Amino acid sequence: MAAYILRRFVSTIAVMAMVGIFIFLLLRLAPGDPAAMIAGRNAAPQLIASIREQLGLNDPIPVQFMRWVRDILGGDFGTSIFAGRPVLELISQRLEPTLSLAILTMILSVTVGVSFGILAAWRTGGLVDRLLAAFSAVGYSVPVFVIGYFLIYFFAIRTHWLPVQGYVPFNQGLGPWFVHLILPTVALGLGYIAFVARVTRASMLEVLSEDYMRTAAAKGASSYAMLFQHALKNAGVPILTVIGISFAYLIGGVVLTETVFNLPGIGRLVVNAINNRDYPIIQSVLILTSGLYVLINLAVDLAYTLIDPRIRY
Amino acid sequence: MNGPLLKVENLTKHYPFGSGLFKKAIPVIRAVEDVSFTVDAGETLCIVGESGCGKSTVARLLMRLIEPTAGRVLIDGTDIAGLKKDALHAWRRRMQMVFQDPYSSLNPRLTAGQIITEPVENYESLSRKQRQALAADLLRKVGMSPEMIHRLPSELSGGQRQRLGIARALALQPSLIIADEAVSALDVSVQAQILNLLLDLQQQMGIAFVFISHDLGVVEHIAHRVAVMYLGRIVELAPSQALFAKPVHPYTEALIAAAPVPDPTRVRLEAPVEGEVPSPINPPSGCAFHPRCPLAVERCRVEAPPLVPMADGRVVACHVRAPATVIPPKPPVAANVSFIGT
Amino acid sequence: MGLLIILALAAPLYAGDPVNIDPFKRLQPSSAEMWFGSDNLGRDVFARTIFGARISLVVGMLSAASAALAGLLIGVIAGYSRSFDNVVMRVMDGLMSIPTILLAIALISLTGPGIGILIVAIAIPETPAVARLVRSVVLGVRERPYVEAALCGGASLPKVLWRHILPSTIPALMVQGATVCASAILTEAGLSFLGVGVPPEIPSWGNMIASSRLYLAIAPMTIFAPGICLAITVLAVNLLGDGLRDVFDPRAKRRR
Amino acid sequence: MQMHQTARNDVLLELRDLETRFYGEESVTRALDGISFQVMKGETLGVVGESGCGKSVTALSILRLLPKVSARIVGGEVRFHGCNLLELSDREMRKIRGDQIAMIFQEPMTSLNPVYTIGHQIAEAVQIHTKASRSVAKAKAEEMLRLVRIADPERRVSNYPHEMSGGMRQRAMIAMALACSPELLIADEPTTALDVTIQAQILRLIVDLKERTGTAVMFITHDLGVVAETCQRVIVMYAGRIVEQATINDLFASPAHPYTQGLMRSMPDPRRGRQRRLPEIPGIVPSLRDPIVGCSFAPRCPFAIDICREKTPVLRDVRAGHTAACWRAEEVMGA
Repeated sequence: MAAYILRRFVSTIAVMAMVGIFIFLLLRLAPGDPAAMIAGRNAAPQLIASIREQLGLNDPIPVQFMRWVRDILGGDFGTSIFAGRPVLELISQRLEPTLSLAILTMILSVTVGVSFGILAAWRTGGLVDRLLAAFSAVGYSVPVFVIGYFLIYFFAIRTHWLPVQGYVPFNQGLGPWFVHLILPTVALGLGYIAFVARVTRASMLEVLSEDYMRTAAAKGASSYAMLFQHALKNAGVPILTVIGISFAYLIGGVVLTETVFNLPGIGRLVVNAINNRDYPIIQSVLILTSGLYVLINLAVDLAYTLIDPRIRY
Repeated sequence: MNGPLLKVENLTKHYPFGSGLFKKAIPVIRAVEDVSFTVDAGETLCIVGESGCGKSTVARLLMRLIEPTAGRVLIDGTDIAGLKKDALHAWRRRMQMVFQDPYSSLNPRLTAGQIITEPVENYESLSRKQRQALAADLLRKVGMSPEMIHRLPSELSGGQRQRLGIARALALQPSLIIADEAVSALDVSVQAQILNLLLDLQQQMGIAFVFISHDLGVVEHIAHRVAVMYLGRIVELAPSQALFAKPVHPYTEALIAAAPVPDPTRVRLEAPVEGEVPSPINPPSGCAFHPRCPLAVERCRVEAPPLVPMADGRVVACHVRAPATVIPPKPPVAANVSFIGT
Repeated sequence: MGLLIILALAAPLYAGDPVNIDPFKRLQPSSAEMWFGSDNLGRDVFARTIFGARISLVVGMLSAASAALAGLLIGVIAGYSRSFDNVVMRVMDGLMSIPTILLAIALISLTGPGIGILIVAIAIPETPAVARLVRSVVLGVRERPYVEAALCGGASLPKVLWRHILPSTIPALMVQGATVCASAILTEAGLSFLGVGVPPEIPSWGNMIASSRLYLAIAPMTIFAPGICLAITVLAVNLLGDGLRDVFDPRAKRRR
Repeated sequence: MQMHQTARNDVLLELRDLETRFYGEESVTRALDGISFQVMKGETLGVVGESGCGKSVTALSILRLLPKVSARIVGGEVRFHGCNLLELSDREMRKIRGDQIAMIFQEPMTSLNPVYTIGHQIAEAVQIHTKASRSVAKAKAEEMLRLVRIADPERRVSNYPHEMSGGMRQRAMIAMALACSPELLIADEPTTALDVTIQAQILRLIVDLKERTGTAVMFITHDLGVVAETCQRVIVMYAGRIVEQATINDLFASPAHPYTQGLMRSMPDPRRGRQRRLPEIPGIVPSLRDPIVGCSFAPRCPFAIDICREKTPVLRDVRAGHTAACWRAEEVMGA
């Protein structure tokens, strides 16, 4: 058990190292002078030179890399070129809306998606199953910004039931906070619900066809016990895995959703950074999201050991 | 050609087990431990044993599908265990394999004709006509109609598929065929057809077989000599008739007693051995069979018994039943074993 | 799907001019002249939507093809070579940990917008999924007895790869290719929507939606038309993928 | 149903003309084509046949455990204590399963739920059918493990399936099946996946437990050797039909159906000489997708005459307690 956890930690670190090298090289190996790129077209040579200096681009690559890694481990993600403030500070200011959206979406899609998936698997070919097939086909195909505008048009502009856009911080009241997040969560969640439901259905079906399900039936177990005690616990591992892996997919959606609903989150920060060519911000967000992703997947792997006694090494 | 066709000396295979994250001693699975035997031209040697005894690993080692940890495999006196890829390529023709599962051992995307002629095309290029003729000829040899040439494996029955597998092995005209549980997945009536085919081929072409099986009924039927394996080692190797008439090693005895006999009038002995086969990761000390053995004495716990030759031409590894009267001067065991079968 | 491609290819024949600016006809509702009305610069939304299909399909298919090819190559080698496997699959894990859209943004923000870089930027993040899939198929197949049998028959490793292993990856690859294509079209639209995809002067669905954002209340058609087309296209590609799966793996039909 | 007459109240289970079909994409498989037989209280009945003959489908049909989507029982009756199981509601059927009729399966490795302990899974069977408390059920689980001779049952109850060997898992399956003292135990190839020495132990165990508990056993296997060692009466199945039915000694002494005879002769037997060609049954099993006219074995049968290809033979007495579905059974027995 301890060896398993340790191994997972080691491979986590390996993955993070790969991400680090990749992101670092991305900046260095991109065609053209990154400093010139950052400075923008028609920039004065002095500006480019000063950016070069600021980024330490004149040192040999390995030196640059070591310094970069040291800085990041020390919590220094660099300084925003446009705002002139530490990137980490900018990011932490924008964290709340993003986290709120991500967590609400996760809760919505896991609860709805998993229950949908179980129902569909229970009665294959039944009404719920066919509804799910149709729903997931749509949920997979309609991009979040299209759903978003539809929702805004029908639920905000035409009916005025919900606010069109914007965000109210959590500490200004739970109600307004929640009301502003309903549409974004639903918009982002639809595709995700479809995804989770499909995965749940597939792994439940897999488990339901296992020999031990027949054993349970031969014991006289009820449908409820079969589904929720015997099947769900076994199907849990693949479901968890996929939810963990799809976290990156969720973050991608968050960026788009924040733009549609004008939420002042990290997604907006990135989009503004693109327009301002503020590369340190983009780079830091990349590192942080992939770090978060890796951590979540580590947590998922560790959670397996609670579900499945076979995972020992 | 003098001497045995195939001579196996001290063949050993250890698998590392688990990952050695820290440089502890990496545990190994002792899949095959110091196995030696010979096979003469036209002879059938059967290797029997229960799951995990290493019999299938021996087959894979012989074919060089896996690399041995130690030991030699000699065909006509040439050691193929040490050969490089190119040299091995030439020797592969001499020895072919038939697999257990007639379903997964045939590529589902290729036709019967393609499957059975592929080995030949690895050695020489064939014209369309030659290929057709070869395929038809091979199909006929295994008792199938040449019309089957364009069939896919999914369109054939289990027995027909196994015939294809045999035809593929025959394509290179080998002198030795290794059959790894080749009839175990088949129904009794089909099994009889395949066994007959193998016997016919042996008679007509003088092919030698290393026949690996857990089914004692089948083994008794086709073997000239039988090697019994337990936890990676040969515990008894004897001419078939002698072995079944009077097993010497207590494990052989237990194995024969345990096999169900289709005769309701036979008086059943009490359950022959208790317990189950221990793990090859951490095998028992001394004689690996001692925890289950009714005859075990103190010495069995401590010291692994050597294979000792007996008067009737068999070798047995048992302190009780075959005590080493003279301390053997550590000859390569195979030297004692090379006798002609019945 | 075929219909979509034909419609897109034939666009110049029947659709109006997608870039002609007519300041007198801004934000008009649907009419016989302009089926979907006009946008904020008075451009024909119908024409722009049809032309947008070309960009989406081209970018989607090219990135899917590149990702599939790269993934196939990496996956097959990783499936067969242990040392390569360890290193490359860690890199693939790393790539998978970065959200597709963010990675594409980062790539594009370094080089500036353009169709070529867009295709590369979309293909790179899609590659690991393909590589993983191909690798798992290869790992599964190489353990099959028929591969061992081929080796016993004296076949060389390249021959085994070519004749026995590669063909078995094709079905999964094609199904995955459709999925990647759908996701590439979505990513392209998303990037364009964020203003980092297709250069704004070229009509693309993402661009259209982005430039019409402010006029949602007045002229919803300017957003809905490209949005619905986008959804239908992606749906068609996804259904194609499902269809392929049914063809290649009849067993999965019951499951899906 | 011209069976050897037995007192009606000794009959535990009676199948009458059971027909089960599987529905595929474009074909219908007649897996069971009119199966009728009886299981007496406390007897061990063997059901033998090669793969695809319908022996497992028979077992699953009795317990109504067939896959709902693809299989349906289209005719016949399954009378347990005279009551037709096919007419029960799902709820009533669940009360029978595991309590009065229990079943063990071929694959001990996959037939136990990997995420629950052995003890939990045995206790679950107890708790479904009795009002036993958790601790009583746990104690029962331990007692059952002791009954099936698993060493160290106190410790083993809290083992997960993957921590046990194949033989031990099959013992645990048996413990689970017998936990509610069923009147009928259906054992579907319970030793096929096991090694010979372990098989011998499990067979011994089943025979011993049957004698101690008086449970009737329906023993499904492809292995005539296993049947010979365990059963009192045997049914031989071929292509979804019963071809012969007899006591164990009668069957082996004088098989009355050419298929049974062919099956026995095609088994290697050193008494008939080694390294000799075995008498084969030529040809292959017919597809059950097309309706079979006449005797389903006729195309492979050395005794077949015109009538065999035209009219389906029914089971008839060839002597007391021995029935066969063959037009020429008498000649077969003499051959």
